[in-house]
Amino acid sequence: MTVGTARGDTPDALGESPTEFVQLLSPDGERIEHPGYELELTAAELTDIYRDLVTIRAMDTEALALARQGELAVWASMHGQEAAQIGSARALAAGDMAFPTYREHGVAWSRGVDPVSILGHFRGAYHSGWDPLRSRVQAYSVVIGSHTLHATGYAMGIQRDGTDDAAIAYFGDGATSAGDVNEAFVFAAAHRAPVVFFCQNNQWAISVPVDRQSTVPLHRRAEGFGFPGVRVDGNDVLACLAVTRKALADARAGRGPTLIEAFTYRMGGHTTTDDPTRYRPAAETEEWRSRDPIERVRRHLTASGIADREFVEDVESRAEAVVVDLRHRIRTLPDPDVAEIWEYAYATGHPRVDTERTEYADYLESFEDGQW
Amino acid sequence: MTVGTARGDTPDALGESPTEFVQLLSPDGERIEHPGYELELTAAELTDIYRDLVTIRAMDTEALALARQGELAVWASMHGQEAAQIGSARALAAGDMAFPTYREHGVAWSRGVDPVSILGHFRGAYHSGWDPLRSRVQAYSVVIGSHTLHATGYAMGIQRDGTDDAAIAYFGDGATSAGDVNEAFVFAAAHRAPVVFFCQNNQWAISVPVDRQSTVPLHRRAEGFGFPGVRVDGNDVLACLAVTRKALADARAGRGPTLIEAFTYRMGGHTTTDDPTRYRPAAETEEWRSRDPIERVRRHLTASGIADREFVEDVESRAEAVVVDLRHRIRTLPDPDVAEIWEYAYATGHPRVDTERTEYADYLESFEDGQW
Amino acid sequence: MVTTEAVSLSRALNEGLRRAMTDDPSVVVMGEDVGMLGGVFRVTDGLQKTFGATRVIDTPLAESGIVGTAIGLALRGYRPVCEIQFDGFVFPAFNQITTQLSRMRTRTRGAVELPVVIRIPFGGGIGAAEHHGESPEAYFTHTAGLRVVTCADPSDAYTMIQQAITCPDPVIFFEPKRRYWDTSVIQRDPVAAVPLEQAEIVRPGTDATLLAYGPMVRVCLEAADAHEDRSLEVVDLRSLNPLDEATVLESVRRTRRCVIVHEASVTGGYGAELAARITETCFRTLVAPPLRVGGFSTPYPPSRLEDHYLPDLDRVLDAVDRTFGGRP
Amino acid sequence: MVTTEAVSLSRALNEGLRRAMTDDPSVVVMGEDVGMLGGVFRVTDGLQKTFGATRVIDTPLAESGIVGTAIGLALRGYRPVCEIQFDGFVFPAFNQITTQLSRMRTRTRGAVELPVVIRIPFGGGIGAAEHHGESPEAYFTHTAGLRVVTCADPSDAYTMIQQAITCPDPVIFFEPKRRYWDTSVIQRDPVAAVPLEQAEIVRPGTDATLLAYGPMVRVCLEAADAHEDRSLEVVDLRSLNPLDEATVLESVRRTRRCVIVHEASVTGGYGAELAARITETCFRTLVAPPLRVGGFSTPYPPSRLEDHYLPDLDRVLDAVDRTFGGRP
Ligand SMILES: Cc1ncc(C[n+]2csc(CCOP(=O)(O)OP(=O)(O)O)c2C)c(N)n1
Ligand SMILES: Cc1ncc(C[n+]2csc(CCOP(=O)(O)OP(=O)(O)O)c2C)c(N)n1
Ligand SMILES: [Mg+2]
Ligand SMILES: [Mg+2]
Repeated sequence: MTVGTARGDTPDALGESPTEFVQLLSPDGERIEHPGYELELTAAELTDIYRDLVTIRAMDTEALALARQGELAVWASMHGQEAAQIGSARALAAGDMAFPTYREHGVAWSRGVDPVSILGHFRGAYHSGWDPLRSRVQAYSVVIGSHTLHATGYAMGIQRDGTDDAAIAYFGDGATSAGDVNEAFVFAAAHRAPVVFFCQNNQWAISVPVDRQSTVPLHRRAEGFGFPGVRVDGNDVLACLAVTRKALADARAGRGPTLIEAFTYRMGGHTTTDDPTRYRPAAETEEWRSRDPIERVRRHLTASGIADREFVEDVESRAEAVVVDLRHRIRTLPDPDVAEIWEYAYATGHPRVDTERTEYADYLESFEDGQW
Repeated sequence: MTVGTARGDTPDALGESPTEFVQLLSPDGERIEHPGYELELTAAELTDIYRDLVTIRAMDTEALALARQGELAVWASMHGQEAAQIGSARALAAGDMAFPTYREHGVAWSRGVDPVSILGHFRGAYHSGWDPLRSRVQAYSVVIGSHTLHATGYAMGIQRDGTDDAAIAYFGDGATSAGDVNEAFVFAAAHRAPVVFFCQNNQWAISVPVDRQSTVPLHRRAEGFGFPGVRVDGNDVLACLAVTRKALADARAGRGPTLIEAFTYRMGGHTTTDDPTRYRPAAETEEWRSRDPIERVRRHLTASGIADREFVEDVESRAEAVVVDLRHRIRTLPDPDVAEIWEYAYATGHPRVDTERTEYADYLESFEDGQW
Repeated sequence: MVTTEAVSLSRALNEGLRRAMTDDPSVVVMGEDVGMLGGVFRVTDGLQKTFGATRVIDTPLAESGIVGTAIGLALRGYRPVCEIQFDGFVFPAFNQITTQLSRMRTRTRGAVELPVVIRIPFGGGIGAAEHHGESPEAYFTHTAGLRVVTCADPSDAYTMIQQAITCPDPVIFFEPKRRYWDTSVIQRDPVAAVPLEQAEIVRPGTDATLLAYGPMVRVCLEAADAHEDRSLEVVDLRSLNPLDEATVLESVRRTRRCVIVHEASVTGGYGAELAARITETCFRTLVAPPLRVGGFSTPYPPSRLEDHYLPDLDRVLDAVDRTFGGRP
Repeated sequence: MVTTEAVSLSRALNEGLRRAMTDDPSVVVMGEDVGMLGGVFRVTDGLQKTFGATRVIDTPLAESGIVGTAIGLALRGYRPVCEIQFDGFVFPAFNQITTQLSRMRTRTRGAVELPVVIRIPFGGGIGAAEHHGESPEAYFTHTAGLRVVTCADPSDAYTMIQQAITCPDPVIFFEPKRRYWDTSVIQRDPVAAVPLEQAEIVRPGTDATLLAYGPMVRVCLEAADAHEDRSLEVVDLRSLNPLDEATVLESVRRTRRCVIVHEASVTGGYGAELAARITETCFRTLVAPPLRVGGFSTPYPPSRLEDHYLPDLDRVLDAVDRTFGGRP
């Protein structure tokens, strides 16, 4: 084990200056200590994490295929960001609330959301397929940045309740430019709200590289708002877990928010409708492939004798089973009933909405009567 | 002369921790050196500055009276902020463009705007009474923060023109919480745009003290966006001049934006419709009165022999003359023609607007005909 | 504190808020200057003193932040009442209102409700600066998922703010700025309260219907009083979305003529929806087209011109006469 | 590059932008992903390569910032063309558009003009996610000081974008998303161009007028073709503000019936203004009320339901038949 601060990349590798971050597991699977981020995990915890990583990678791969087959309208792949999502989500307590973007499938999965609900969103069957309050992960947020304020307000609610829950808001590097995210920083700091801002810097906002959003590392944004920022190796699931755990502990202890910048990479296109070859060199993606977040856990498990080949194969075949079931269920997912158009707009009666629903039902019926 | 970093206030004075800032002239009128902010002014320059300070104070006092008399609908007093405005505006070159809020009367005056135009805005005669492009100070901006983006875009235009002009955006402590201001920081940093962000921290946003907006000094906000922030004694006209001059020089040299926090105080109410006794202690205001921005210049001029009693009296009587003229002109300012309602909405013809104008003229005429 | 003497509309709102906060500890009030200052119109006067700074929150100066964090508080079970200081400053929050607040229920298939109230002082006529005299209601009535209401007098102010707070849907609550200091004795009996979504015939008449809401209700009442030859019915819509179609259409069918009055620009204003809907349903009954009286198709003017821009008694009467076939 | 073969609407916009940028060096294009990627709909494809990164600016991810800095650029003499990536993401810029862009000319008594174009792909029907299929035009047509236009075919796309750029007023330029890949041979002769503010009768008829714009023009043309008994006239409004009242009213006076079609929610939609204005001016000529066909009074549904929400040929024909006194 080595001790110290790791460097995320070298100047020649990515054409930018070296990046310091918290790393607990090197790309080779070597365990590193980082002062302030001690982490002790049991073998069972480690294998569970590995299982999650492999399963969501398999699901993501399947979803890409389903999108290609037209079963999904679009898919936003999280390939490359598995460690950031599983690591941070594992740090959450049962009562905590997560506020995701459209790419946080690993977080949703971690919170126990049925993957069909995740894919159903991308199929266009519904905007959100789960109960956000019960699963303790909110609906996917599409308007960049908006939900960071919801997380902050939710955390203000926690303060008023006097419980030691916390909120976590997920967002991307691009989102840091949005007014709402910065306002969330202002409100969270002013209230010392128990919220963690978890930014997955995957280097790209669609085709725009992170240096168009900021000329300084993103985690440094926090300090000027009056709370700490920390950069973590986003491809290191252990570091993501440890750093998020500390930030959550600080939040619960009344020490206010933390901004975590998980330095990672979007291995695929922005979504299945994107063509990343138009704007980024293949070499960059290849470079990042060598830092694969799953591979290093496998190496670590194998090297430390926790896992053998049999275990690895078992994990893979179970993931495959999840995927087969998922494929079947998404293909047979029924379209929503047309009445849903009017069903949820208002909690209370609304004469115009009710009239429209009735009139449209009559209109549809007129076809079935063969009048048209 | 003493050298070093001055302290703006003591813990017991304002109940907050000591504040470091750039100061070149102590409240007693003593000249101080601050490394990096050398300033040499001729006697004529100094007396000019003094003249401006006294004149706008007199104008402000008159405007308060006119508002009380009902000649103005409302007035936003700048009492206490004279040094911040005159000092920073003096640093501007003729070609630079200023983007003010509703309180920057000193900036407008410095740019040669006829004070009747300033008061006319508060009379409700027009939204803006001067040509922003000719006077090189934009229309007063009322929606907090919005104009900081205009200044940034304008600075991006300067870059494209390849000239060495600069832009300066004025805003308050409250405005730092607005999404737009933070987005302006993002854009300015990303483009290294030649814009100076001049924040007058007058300690209050109406009734809300600055610590509701930020728990750390406002100038520190800049660093996380990738550009420098500096705090200046906002009641010290020389320091405001020197610090703004340096920021503008950096901007012209392609070194990008600077955030200046001018630490000052709003001596009056937010506007004439505000009642500050509802939310702030009189003692605080009194404490700040001892740091009056004009008094210290007078002391300095007198002590250094540049000005004598005769000069001081001359300045005052000239200011009074300006005020008497202003009072007369604002009282006799004609109401705008009703046609202005339609005049400026579109540059090009607009059938509905044209119809409305004609119809309303006919309608008005029907009264004059005695038909109604 | 319950009074029997006449109270101002501002005071009635204050009492309504106080009542709601007393009844339900999950109600929180938030906005710029709502604490010590009590709001620039004193609507929240004294609430912070009574309920403390955790329930009456002086927010940072950021409207998107106010509405966005209110949504978060509602997700946690609170019932936030946000104050937007003036009509013209609601636009920084427009994204949160339009893409988040209005849709969370639909987005989550009914799993999440957001009982958030957004109070907005609106309308002109008080000689104020740019952005302080406007009427943005049409932006909200076109936004599905929101309820939009406005009160016209102290009694309605008192009850409607409480109804808005208990409503499970988000409510945009417009307060007629220039009527804040109008006073009347208020009806405090909750049993007698008119439902939030119901319009009220505030002056019965037979010859033409005047449809108005908020600040224009009083103008229409004065116009009805002033008209020498015609009996004018005045309907205070109170709820703009949903619209109480039953009351409105019944009145127009009876009088067969109507004039719609609001301060906002006529072009694309709420009156367009009223006129279109009335025409669709009452075409054969109407003897004249619904006419609209409102602001012009230009930005709100400087205050020295606002009396021309805003509908007044004469412009309303002029329109009424036009529905009877031209000026007398 | 000028082609004589059919080009897509997306391509036509691209060529129009290219032409405008060539003609006037003060034109700059800015937005998210407009550079290397060429925009998510490829409208700005290749422009950065030709004109460089100072004229085709990949902005940070912040719509208020995009429009706000565009205003600043315009103050400095530039003519910015901003791209908002999708309809649903214009709301963070709503404050800049509504309180700044639309009013600077009025605020400064004509001293400052802001020739800014804001391009917004709009409308549904492409199976996209939430916020990617909406029609926010009514929020802008109610905002005085803005011009609001939309093209329906490649020829108009090519000329109208150029006209919008040379227009001294700010222009909100809506692009019919689901028509981006429709192709036709485009008319490039500037002399033959229809003025920006003019509507066009795209299919003459005698029995009823269909009023549409953007994506619904094609639907109305198809409906007109499909109707067996009636001769339907189709008017493509092209400019929503100002509205070409002359053309619209002339058509309706002639046919005496009209149906208004758009994708946005009918409640408070642009159709309300059309219906109200037509009724005000043509009341005695109309033999049936103007009917509106559009989205429902609910948030835009998930894409598997959008075909129900969006007007189609059958719903248009149904409304036409209703103006003739009910279904056949
Ligand atoms: C307010 C807003 N503007 C634009 C978009 C379109 N858009 C969707 S994702 C995206 C890029 C987001 O980048 P980032 O925040 O880095 O997240 P990532 O997709 O990389 O996870 C953009 C511009 C949006 N969804 N919301
Ligand atoms: C977007 C917006 N929200 C609210 C207001 C109302 N308002 C006017 S001034 C003000 C306080 C501004 O404080 P600060 O930025 O510190 O400037 P100061 O008035 O102290 O100069 C507020 C809330 C506004 N003008 N714009
Ligand atoms: Mg990203
Ligand atoms: Mg202030």
